[in-house]
Amino acid sequence: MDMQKYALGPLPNDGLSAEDRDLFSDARPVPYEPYPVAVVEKFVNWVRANSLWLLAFGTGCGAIELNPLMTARFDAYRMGVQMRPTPRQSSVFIIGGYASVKTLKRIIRSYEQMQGPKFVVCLGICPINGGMYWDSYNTLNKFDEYLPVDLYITGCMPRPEVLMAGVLELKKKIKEGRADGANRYIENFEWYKANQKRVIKDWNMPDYNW
Amino acid sequence: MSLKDLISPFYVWQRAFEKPYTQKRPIEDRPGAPRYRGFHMNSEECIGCGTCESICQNHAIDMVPVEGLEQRAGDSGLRPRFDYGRCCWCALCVDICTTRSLHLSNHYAWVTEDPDAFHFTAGTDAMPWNQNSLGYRRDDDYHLLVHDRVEMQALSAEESVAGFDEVMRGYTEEEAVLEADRCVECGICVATCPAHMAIPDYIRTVRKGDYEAGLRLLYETNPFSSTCGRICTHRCETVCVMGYQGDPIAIRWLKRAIVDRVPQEKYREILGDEVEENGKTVGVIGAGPGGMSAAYYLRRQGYAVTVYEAQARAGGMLRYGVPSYRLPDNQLDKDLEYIRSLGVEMRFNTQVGRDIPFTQLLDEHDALFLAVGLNQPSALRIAGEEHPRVLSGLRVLDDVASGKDPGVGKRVAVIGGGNVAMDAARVSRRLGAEVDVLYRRRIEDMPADPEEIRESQAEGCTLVPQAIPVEIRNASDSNQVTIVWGEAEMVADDKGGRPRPVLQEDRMHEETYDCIIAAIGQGGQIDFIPAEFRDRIEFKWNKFVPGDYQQTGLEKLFVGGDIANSRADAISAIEDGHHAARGIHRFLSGALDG
Amino acid sequence: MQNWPSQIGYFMLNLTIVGLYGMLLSGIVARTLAKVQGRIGIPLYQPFLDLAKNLGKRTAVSHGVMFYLGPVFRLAGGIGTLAFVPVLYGSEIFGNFSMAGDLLLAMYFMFFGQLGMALGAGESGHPFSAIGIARGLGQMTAYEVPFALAIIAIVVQYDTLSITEIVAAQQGGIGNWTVFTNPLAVIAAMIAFLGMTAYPPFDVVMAPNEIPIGPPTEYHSSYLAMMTMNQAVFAGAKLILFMALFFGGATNLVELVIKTWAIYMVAVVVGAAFPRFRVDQSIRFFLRYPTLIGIAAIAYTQAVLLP
Amino acid sequence: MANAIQLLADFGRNFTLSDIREQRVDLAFCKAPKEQAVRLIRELRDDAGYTHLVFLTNTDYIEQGIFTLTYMLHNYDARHTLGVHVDLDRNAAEMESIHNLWAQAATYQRELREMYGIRFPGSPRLDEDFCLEGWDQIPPMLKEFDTAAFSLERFHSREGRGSVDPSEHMKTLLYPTHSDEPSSGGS
Amino acid sequence: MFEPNPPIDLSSGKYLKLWQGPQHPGITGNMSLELITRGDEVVDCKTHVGYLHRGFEKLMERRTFIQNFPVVCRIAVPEPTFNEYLYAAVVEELTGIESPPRAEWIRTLNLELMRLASYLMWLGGIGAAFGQSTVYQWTVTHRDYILDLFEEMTGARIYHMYIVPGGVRGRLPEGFEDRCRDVLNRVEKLLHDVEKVLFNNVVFKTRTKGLGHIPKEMVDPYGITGPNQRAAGFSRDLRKDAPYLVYDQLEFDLITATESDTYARSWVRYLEMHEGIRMLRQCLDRMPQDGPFQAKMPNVLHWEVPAGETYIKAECTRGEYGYYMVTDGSEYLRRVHVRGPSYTHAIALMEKLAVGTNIADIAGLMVSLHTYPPEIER
Repeated sequence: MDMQKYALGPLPNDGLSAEDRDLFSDARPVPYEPYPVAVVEKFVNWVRANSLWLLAFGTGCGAIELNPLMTARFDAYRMGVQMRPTPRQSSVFIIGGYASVKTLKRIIRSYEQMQGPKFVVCLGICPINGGMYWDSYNTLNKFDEYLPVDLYITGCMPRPEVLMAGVLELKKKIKEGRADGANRYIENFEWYKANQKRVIKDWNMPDYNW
Repeated sequence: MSLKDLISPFYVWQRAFEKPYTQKRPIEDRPGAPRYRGFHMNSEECIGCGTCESICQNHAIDMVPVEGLEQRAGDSGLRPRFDYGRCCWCALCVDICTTRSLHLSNHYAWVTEDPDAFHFTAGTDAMPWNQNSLGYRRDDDYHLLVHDRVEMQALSAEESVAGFDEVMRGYTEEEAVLEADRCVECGICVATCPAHMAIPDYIRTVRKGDYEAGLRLLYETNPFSSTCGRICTHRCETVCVMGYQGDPIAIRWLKRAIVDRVPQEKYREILGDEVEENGKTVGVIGAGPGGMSAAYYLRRQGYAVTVYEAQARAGGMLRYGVPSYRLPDNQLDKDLEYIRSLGVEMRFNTQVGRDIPFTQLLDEHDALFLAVGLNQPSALRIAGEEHPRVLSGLRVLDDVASGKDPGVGKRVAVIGGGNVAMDAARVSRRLGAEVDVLYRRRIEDMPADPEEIRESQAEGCTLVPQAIPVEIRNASDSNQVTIVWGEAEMVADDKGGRPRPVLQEDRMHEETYDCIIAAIGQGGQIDFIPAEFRDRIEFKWNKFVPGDYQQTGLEKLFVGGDIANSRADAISAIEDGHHAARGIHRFLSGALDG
Repeated sequence: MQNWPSQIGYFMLNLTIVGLYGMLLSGIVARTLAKVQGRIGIPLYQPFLDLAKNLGKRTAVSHGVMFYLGPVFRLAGGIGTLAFVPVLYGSEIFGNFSMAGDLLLAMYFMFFGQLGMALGAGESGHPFSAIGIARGLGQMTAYEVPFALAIIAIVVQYDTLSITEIVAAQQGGIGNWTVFTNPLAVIAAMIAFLGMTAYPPFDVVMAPNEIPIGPPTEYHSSYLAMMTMNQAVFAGAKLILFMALFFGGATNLVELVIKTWAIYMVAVVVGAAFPRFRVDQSIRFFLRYPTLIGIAAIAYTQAVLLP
Repeated sequence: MANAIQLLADFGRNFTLSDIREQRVDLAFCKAPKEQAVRLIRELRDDAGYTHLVFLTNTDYIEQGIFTLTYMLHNYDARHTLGVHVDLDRNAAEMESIHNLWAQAATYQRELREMYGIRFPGSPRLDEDFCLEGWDQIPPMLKEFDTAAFSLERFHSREGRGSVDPSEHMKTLLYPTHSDEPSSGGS
Repeated sequence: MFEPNPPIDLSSGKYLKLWQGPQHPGITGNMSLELITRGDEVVDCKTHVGYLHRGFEKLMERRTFIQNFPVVCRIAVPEPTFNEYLYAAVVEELTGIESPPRAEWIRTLNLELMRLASYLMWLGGIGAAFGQSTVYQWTVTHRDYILDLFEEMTGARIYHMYIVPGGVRGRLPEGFEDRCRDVLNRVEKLLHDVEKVLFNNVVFKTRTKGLGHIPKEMVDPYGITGPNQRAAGFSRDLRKDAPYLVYDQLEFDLITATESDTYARSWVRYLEMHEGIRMLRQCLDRMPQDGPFQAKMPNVLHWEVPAGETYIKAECTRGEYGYYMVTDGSEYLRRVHVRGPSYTHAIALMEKLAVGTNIADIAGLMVSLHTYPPEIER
């Protein structure tokens, strides 16, 4: 990936009509700095790792295995995981397999509404390299071109056990402070935006702030 | 609203006093089911045929070269590399795997942050699940391929032994399509075929019923398609991937199926008869498969080709060594006629060294291709072999081919286990003789084609394995001959070679026959090459050892066929001729260095 | 009342204890419900982690001043309610700002929190918030009716507006508890309590399956943390209020814990068993049987208890 | 009705039906001209008991330059399904709408409009996006639309792949000189 | 028949436009409803699909017949097996291959297990949609027990890829019958529990009775099939009307109701689950223990299906599921159309039924129609 440097200045928001442009902020996202005191950062990371709120947005077939995960058989609540129906309160976005272009639009919207630190986990083969639908005209092949991904779980579908293993892995990553996908997104904002706009032909949303 | 409807829901609390459904440690306690379709494993049986790649609808499999893999026949040296950003674990690759080397384990967890990491070569990369014993395997009763060969119509043993009619009747169109349909088109066979014929491609033309395209494909590498479609030693079939779980594809019969469906009149139309003369001449010594193959490819390139043949007709060993119930004369003529029709000049009854000096040829032509074959029967090297009733196998076959009666009598012993021995035996049967075939080793050690062995047995030849001839004596009747032979025990070779027969002195037999046919092999004859040239040519065991492109130390001389290779079959000779033609073309256009 | 500084200090202590207790209680309840659902459920300390996590969120979007003030009002409502409810009867430390007429103040603050929330969430501009608010206010108005009637009944019964005095009147044995002396009022109040706690069948305000969690849809980060804190404090205050008014109050912490837990469990037991009412159905419900019971309670009080 | 073919023969008096074919006892196909099709379908629905529209779809015969619509109708009482084919000109694909016969037909027509570009004048919400959003290519179900090429071009494929053909590999490994020149035989 | 809902003037300020979805609570999968509301009342509803559109019909046109077999199950994620069966049946009919009796029994077992699993998921859905999430937790767990059976039998939990054209992919594992019976007993017990908790529940009854009434005369013009149709009083079930596999050898009752509201539809499905268990037990009792389970197949790598066209349907949990296929004699099919019942249920029917209901009821109404978006957009 040759990423463009982080550019300054207000966002163009040129997908919006003039009156809508007033409704949305054109401020650029800023990367998150860790807490100045290392111990605090460490503690907060530990807390973040143990309180993972998933956005209840099953974007593909992967959602079908989230049902067992969040119910009695596997009971991921034990691990500090719960589903939140609103992106504002969620910190983990699970991309449940393939994402169609139409869904990508909603995914970007939801992702940008999530408050950082936020993490993206891709389930299944489709976000990795297209999977089953590598030749479909409506599904993405490489999800990491559009949003930063922190973790991939392969499988079709990945079983709930793997999802749990994935949660453990994500926790580890967060605790070590390596889950910095959201920062990558901001640092390479132009690159991601260009990719998103390349596939979403009817871009009629603000560029970042909601 | 009834009271029951108000009270009944509180039943929900009953669950609170029961054991939870929750699995305590799901990651550890729930391995995949014994049949789970988890991650791929590949065993050593894999030969890299790539069938898994062709069935994968996700294009998740790449065939990649693997370092340090030992090169063996029928193994492409490639191994499947899986992209777990594509694979959907449908396991069609497992179902279709021709060697059953590919399995799925019941391992299913792979989590990483690097999207580029999901590649691995099954079986050779160290993966955590390589030792798993459970996982999906194809059920024995479930097949996606057809494992049984379509049997070809053949004369019954009684019918066939009654005359010299062709035994194998050829496939009908439907049979050919069915048999061609079995092919997985992996192409492993191409390397093994001495002529490297485009086997999967021409099989596909059979399947599609496009015989003209098939014929064109055949002639790209083999101008003796009709012949090879009948008597080829089909080395390709020994490595055919379908042979791992069933019968190999009948590649030879499919080749024949193409040729059988194209009448000779159409050859020139289909294959073309245009030749652009280039003004250079090439001499070819020997009109056997090697020589005629070279003549064909050279003529195609525009060379004026003259073939010198000692016999009265072309075909060499194909004509004089292969009986017509295996290869009818008209089929051989079909091949030869087309080659001749391109303008190849034939000089029959012209034995080099006797009728025309070798040096003259060397001077007259820009290059020479020599493929005189092996026409000197090997000696038995036992006492009494000069007995007049000891005939050579080649002689017998030659006589029969030329329409002469070899006079084998009523009771015949054939010594040897090769194709010539089998042919001699079967010819003798057709001439009305009782036949015993004596062979030093076991039946499974016989170098003859299995089907020749099978058919000869079916036709009533008695195979006597582990029988070592010791002496030949005069019989009481001068028209007969007596052979003394001893039984042999197979003794394992200390050096790891194949087992050796050891004569058992105490178990000797004595039998009297009308004649004994010795068919234990042939040797070459190269005396016609003047000594001053011979010094520049490399020989081994009285055979040529050609260099690149079949060239010898004598630059203008290219050699091929049985006299220059160890495989001694028609298809190798054909390839030698073809390859020499390449070499001569390069040599004469200055592209061949050395 | 004599010693303001120390009383404020005591109140802060109360606030902390009740807050922590409220959080713990939500953990306990979550585990209990999990048991009903056949699972193990969250660790008891999970609510604390979630709270800390939300506080540790690094970005925050504000939709305007009211949006920001919403949780503040809400928290103020919770604190306010607690401020006028004596936690332990007869304890100076746990007495809070109990005074004559504190019952009215407590009820006012309960209402105030909801209103603040309504204003803030309305500012977020999310339609689901707006719908949630409308539902929440509607339902609150409805359950306030039986609740108010029950309060009137016991105010009449005890002839005082001071919570402390009501608790005092219930001392001296289980038989003196309002629940036994004036059961109709307690039934009306407890049904209203079901509505207040927003467990099914009265959870239409949040209704994650219809209007993704309703009013707090847009709340996040520290705003959400503030609301969580308020929920804990408010739940604690509410439980203590109910305990004080109807179940004889508590004289020590153990009694407090047991009683409040038991009261909470009423809502949980009902909640696990039922689906949810639509808002019109729940309003109709509250205005029907519980209101009748409330009126009957007043009548009963007038006719039987105060002859 | 005992015999669907008989029924179609009866209808054949008023309509020009062709290609009548019985696939199974309970499934038959016929072809009607474009102008008569909707009237035929309406009569089948109202008079012959084919009250259930199973689906409406299209097959692309690019070689012949036609679209073939298939109206699949079902008769619950006779337990018989009938497919009515209608050929359209591929270059000017337009068909009378049946949204007033069945409620779900409008959706099918919307889908056909999006996926094949067939127009159904009068059908509600016909030009609204159905499955796609912001589509900027020719309708994707057309045979000439190459989805794999499009996917590769727009969505890319991950690097690090590459396959070797077994026979080619063995050739370069084992007998590289045996094939370096274009052979002379045949073509 | 199509009567558009009256036009709404959004600028009047009386109405609020509300989007539910793409993660819609009423369905498994993604679909959104564009609702126009006045207060809590829905005055207009439009269904938007396409979030899961993968272009299956296009992709299948460029895959060989065997390569399509792993693809089709993805069309309806929560209920893949029906796709597998129908695809296999269509290809078998066009090629003239007949799958052996043992395979037919195993297929029936497979389909009925799938139906049960799918219904369990739905049962949890209807509970959750009306706020009874405990039922959801229970039923999804029990569905998981069935997925365990699938895992054992087919090698995968969700995408079984087991019913292959020509038969099935393997025999039943050893001891499977016993484990299956055990699961059936557990599910049966659960169903009785759910009956007590959900169906005999005053709140549930209040919410669902009368909600989303489908008049009898609306059924055919809207193409309504399956339990939705049976709850409106029609005795139509493809397993009875056009028996496929071994359904003509199984004993089961057709469940119908007359009220045609959300409660009736739920109750019909609930009783069908019991019928399903009954059928599964018969399957287990009568399962052939030996014999081939796959017909003789050609080499699948270049499998050419003769030119032809056909349509095969089966009764899935939601109604008539069918595959229409046109072949032209090549290794690839010319056209395949997947007819899912959700196509009309979620769009034409839902848009009609939603009008006049409360926002709060939309999710429950949606669940009561039981729709899967992936089969709409494919």
